[in-house]
Amino acid sequence: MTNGVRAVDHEYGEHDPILPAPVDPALDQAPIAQETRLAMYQLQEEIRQVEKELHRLFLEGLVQGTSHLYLGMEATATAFGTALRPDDYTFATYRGHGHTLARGVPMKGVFGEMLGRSSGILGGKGGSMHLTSVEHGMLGSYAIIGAHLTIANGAAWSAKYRGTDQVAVAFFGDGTTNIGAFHEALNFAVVYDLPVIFVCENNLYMEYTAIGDITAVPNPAADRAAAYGLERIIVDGNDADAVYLEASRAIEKARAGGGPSLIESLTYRHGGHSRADPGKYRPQEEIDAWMERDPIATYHQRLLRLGVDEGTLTGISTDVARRVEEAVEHAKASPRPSLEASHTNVYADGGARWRN
Amino acid sequence: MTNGVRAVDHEYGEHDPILPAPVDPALDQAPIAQETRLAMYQLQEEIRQVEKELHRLFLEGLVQGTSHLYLGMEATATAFGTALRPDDYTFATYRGHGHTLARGVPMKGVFGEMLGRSSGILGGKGGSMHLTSVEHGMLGSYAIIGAHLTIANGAAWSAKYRGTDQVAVAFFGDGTTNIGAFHEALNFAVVYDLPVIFVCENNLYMEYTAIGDITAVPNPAADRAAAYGLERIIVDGNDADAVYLEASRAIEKARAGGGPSLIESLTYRHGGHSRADPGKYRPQEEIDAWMERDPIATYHQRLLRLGVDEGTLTGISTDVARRVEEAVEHAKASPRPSLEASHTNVYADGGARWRN
Amino acid sequence: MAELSYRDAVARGIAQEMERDERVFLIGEDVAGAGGVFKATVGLLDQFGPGRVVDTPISEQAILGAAMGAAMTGLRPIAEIMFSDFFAVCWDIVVNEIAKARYMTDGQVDVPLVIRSANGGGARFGAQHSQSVENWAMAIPGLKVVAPSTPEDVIGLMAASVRDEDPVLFFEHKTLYSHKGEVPDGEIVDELGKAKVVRKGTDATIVALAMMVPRALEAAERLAEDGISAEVIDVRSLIPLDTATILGSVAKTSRLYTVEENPRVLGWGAEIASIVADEAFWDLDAPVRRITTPHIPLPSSAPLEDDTIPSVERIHREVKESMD
Amino acid sequence: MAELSYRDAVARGIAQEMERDERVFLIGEDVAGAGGVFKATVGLLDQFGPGRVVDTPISEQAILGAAMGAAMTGLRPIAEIMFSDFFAVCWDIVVNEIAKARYMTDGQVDVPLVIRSANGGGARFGAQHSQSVENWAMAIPGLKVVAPSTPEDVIGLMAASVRDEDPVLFFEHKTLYSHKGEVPDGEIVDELGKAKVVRKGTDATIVALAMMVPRALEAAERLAEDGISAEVIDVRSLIPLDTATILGSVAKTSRLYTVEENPRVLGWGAEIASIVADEAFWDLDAPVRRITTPHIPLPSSAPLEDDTIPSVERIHREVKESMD
Ligand SMILES: Cc1ncc(C[n+]2csc(CCOP(=O)(O)OP(=O)(O)O)c2C)c(N)n1
Ligand SMILES: Cc1ncc(C[n+]2csc(CCOP(=O)(O)OP(=O)(O)O)c2C)c(N)n1
Ligand SMILES: [Mg+2]
Ligand SMILES: [Mg+2]
Repeated sequence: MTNGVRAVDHEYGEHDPILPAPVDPALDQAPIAQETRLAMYQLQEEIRQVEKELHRLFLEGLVQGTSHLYLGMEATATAFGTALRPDDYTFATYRGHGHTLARGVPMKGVFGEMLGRSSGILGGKGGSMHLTSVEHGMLGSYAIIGAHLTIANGAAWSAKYRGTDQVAVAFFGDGTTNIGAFHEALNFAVVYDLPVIFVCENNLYMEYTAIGDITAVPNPAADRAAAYGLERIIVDGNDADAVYLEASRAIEKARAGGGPSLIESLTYRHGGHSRADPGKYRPQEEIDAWMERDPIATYHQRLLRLGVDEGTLTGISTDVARRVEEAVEHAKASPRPSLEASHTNVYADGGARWRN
Repeated sequence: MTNGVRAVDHEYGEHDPILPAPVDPALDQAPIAQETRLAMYQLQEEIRQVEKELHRLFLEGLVQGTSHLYLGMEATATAFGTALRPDDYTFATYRGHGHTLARGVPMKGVFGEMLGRSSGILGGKGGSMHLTSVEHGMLGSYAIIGAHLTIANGAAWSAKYRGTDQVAVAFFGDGTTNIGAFHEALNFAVVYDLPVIFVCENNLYMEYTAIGDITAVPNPAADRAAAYGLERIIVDGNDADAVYLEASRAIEKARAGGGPSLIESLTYRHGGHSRADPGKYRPQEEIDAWMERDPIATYHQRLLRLGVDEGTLTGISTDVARRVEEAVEHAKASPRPSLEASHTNVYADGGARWRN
Repeated sequence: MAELSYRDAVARGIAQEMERDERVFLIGEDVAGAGGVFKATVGLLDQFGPGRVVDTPISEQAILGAAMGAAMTGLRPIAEIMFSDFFAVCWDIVVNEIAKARYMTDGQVDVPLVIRSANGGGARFGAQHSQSVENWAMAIPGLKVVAPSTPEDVIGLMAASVRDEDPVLFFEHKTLYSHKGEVPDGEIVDELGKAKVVRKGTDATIVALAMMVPRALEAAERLAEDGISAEVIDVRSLIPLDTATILGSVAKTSRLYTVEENPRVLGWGAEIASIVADEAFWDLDAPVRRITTPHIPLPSSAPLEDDTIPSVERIHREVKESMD
Repeated sequence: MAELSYRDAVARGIAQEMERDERVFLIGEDVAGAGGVFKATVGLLDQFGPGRVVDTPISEQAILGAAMGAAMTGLRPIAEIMFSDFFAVCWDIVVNEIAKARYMTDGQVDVPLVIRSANGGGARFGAQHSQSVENWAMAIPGLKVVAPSTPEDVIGLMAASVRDEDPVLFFEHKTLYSHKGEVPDGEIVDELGKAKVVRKGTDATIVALAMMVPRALEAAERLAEDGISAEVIDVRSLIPLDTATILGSVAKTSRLYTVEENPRVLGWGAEIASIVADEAFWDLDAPVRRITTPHIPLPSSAPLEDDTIPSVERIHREVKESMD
């Protein structure tokens, strides 16, 4: 016998750090309207503050189960949410609070759900990992890796079949690129030329494992694009403007019948994978560099450079904070679901009857 | 509503024909020993004649269930079977008669199995789609698309873990490249640098659909190699020498610790997908061109050019025909399995007991 | 009235629904150009065109995911999983996504789709192409599960399934495809959740599904010759399950036999047996007897396969012996 | 004797076997460096090195396929599927390949491996991370299925599973991970296929599994206060199933209650109920009563989840009411 089979030669957690790219100075000149930029600033603040508040509520024992925060990654959901049309479709993962808010889903329903209240957008039945609001085009958060890429295809199929020009966007992580459903979904989308956009939010880690340690190629999405005849696209996921430009291009292409895109958005999470994880398997140098390149700080600076005054930005933050507080109070004051709720909506008749 | 969603603009079966490459004249000079070549000639004849005989037996009603013939594709299994070492591992599909014979599994057991007799190598329990002979390194034929690529990884893992220099080879079709397990298996093999060779026998069709109609790239395996950091390899699958050279190179590499390879072997089936299919969805021009480039005819001509006399080759064929006949007679004379056989070998204690 | 094969009934049932509702489309491997590997969808491509009858890559997860996404956004997909054994490669989409979406979203999401699949043994296809997996589906809350035994039921239950707002797994029996039956002309629409008493009797109730139904009927004929009057019920729909019809029959006959192709352990008969043994406890004159395929994978050789799946002889023998 | 958590017992059980047999290795997502998402494999990487304790990509099919191929060629893999819900993404490898290989090859192929997985509800994880899917596995011929309820059993049954020549699905209960129990020092090796009478009684038999065992025990204590003497059996191993112990107990008590986390329809209790209602027909004083999670996906909100999974109160109430 040997010493077995191993993937890498370094010790766990001692891989080379992957550092963020510097901010692209040209983006200051990107053709994005000031009001769009202010809206993106506000949305990023909203996501940031909601996630921080959820973390606090978790520490207080008010948020149960698991939750996967989007802290540090706000730019991607924000830019797409802003570039999409209200009737477009979003499919997200268990790390989907940001994507949900980015479609305009009210905070109250989100907090209600996180606290397991009847005011939750899922009546307390779905929880953190399944946020959905059909009326906002938020077609769901999915907690089993890979599946929703194939489901997003179906929404895009439907748009094409019905002859609308809606598009579907599926967000997922770097780790997700190694599961079979990823491959099936990508090939399928290209074969039928579907108006769907696959957005890999590469935060460099699957749960607690560096993506490079368990992936055959350095860029888990972009290096696979050619396998589906797709363009290789990598974008700075910590810069909302960079993502917005790429998102707009892909959305426009899909809407015009130009078929699917695969976009790799490079980003980083501030904390661990889920609420319980301190994220210790990441080189400190890497953490520091990415914290430095925080998307909101980056954006804040750009807006100042573009002449927005500090007061406006502070005003936005304060307003968001007030709305967050209101939403939390609303959730806390909401009743728990009645026990009958467990037995509703299994079937389309509203109930759970499987026999007569 | 529109006219729905379609993959291609042409009518079913009216795609452009894909024609075989001409024989590479340089292969006459390939450094392959004459006896190896004669062995490959014999093996191809063996596979061809066994398959033809099975087809006859099917028409007589003696072979039941389904069967997927390897007619026209003999060169690939032959070359690999010849290049492998006896302790290496083969994993094949439901189209695995040829790969089984190529590992030296005796015809008698194969015919016995096909006729559902107790003399079958699986005692009549497995049938055409599951031929296996562990003692010959033939670790199985698998009838659910994709799975065995992941299982072959395991055998390669085991070789590496045990510190042997065995290699594992998995054969599969073009259609198989679109299922999730393909993707998982390839990435996995590269991550752990496993001594495994993935051989895509691209016969241009999944069951009744042209592979180009439902695949995002023209070369279903080779165009995906880069997605796993692998070399792009396409070989003339209707020339045993071409395959032999590529097989030897990949096997040597794997044995030396150089990791996995993905090889696309271009070939064509003479008949339909399975016994019931006339194969009408294929352009006549395409069929004609490939029949012309039959691997055995090709090889026959090469051997003549290399100075082997016709009589030697006829002798080989006649000898094979005699052994086929003997094996068929043996199978016909073998008893059907006793009914108790159904209840054996579910569990390792030899039986089927699941309770006391 | 016309005689129609079960196979042709599938195509007719689908065509009936596709004509009625342009949101309905058919998707699967080789369902279009080739008309299906069991030839159960022949003619649909010509009638409805390649945008509504669609060949796919070998990507079962992608097929069902697409069907789900389309159903969520206003269409009515019929997806084919060629052999029901292949549900195992896309089980996640079925059980974790399709079955649970409505519940997890508290009713926001509708998933009205039908997944058809060729189920069952008898064709000497071996362990990976012969399974009866309706019990896998029955165990999953949120799914409906149907398995017709006659051409008329194929059409009527197909229509009911397509029109249902819930996801329906529609199990066609691969060795019934060649069976023929009389089928009325015109539109046929049946109802999910209704079992059918296909033979009246007073001494014993035999509950069967799919290919086991004709076998149970023939066994009942033989039992009649032995002086035993057997009532035969075709379950047709495992979810919703028509326990009223079954319990009603047992109340009369006091004896229940389930005949199933599922391997023994947790075959659907276990659920029916557990319900009847509970709710008809005081009615039963004898234990519920489950006649099943033994708990083994299916062998391919003809004599072995024939010996494992419940046969007319075995049904007859087991009922008769236990009634003696 | 030492007090050990169920979580730590998993690591100790694996370590015991890895020390004994160098063919044993552990493979799964985040099992090595992170010590498992439930921290049930902490320390193993340090002890055995990265060649025998191996982190993988998110590729469940590739993980189990690799485990199978390794088992076929002389190794003894322990593979982790992080949450048992994820079996759905690799079910093909489990049911069509691992379970059937020996049979289809008429005994040529051995597949001695263990697949561990965190199963069950109670952690507010919602419908896709809380399922109890031991019934899915129980229905598949060729698999063995184990679900320990105590730290000692975790170690002993892990050893028995690793040493078994057949593939074993080993269900760890995710809300039992923090439970503690006394565990003897030294090697512990148990046996598959043996249920345990964990409480003696004379009036009723309660059969439970995994997290339902401590709840059944507590309910039995309360029943004792009501003057009802309940015998509690920990099934431990669904396949092989120790029907002798269950039937023996029912012969004494004449009443059977099964307590299961599976959604109602075709939960494992259905099989046991059908066996007992058949083979102990004349022993039973009342119908077998199945206490189950209703046939619904699991909700995430605490009060809803608590109301659906059988609780001590519900077990107590249902037994008591039916005995009145
Ligand atoms: C099929 C499946 N396998 C494993 C998991 C457990 N799991 C949840 S999140 C996660 C990591 C995902 O990593 P990535 O795709 O990079 O997304 P991120 O969490 O970084 O956003 C894993 C392994 C799962 N939910 N589904
Ligand atoms: C998961 C799965 N889906 C579908 C099938 C049905 N099927 C059997 S062979 C086949 C075509 C395979 O095509 P390819 O991989 O090109 O191999 P070939 O038959 O041409 O050798 C299909 C779709 C299957 N066996 N397994
Ligand atoms: Mg990630
Ligand atoms: Mg092919």
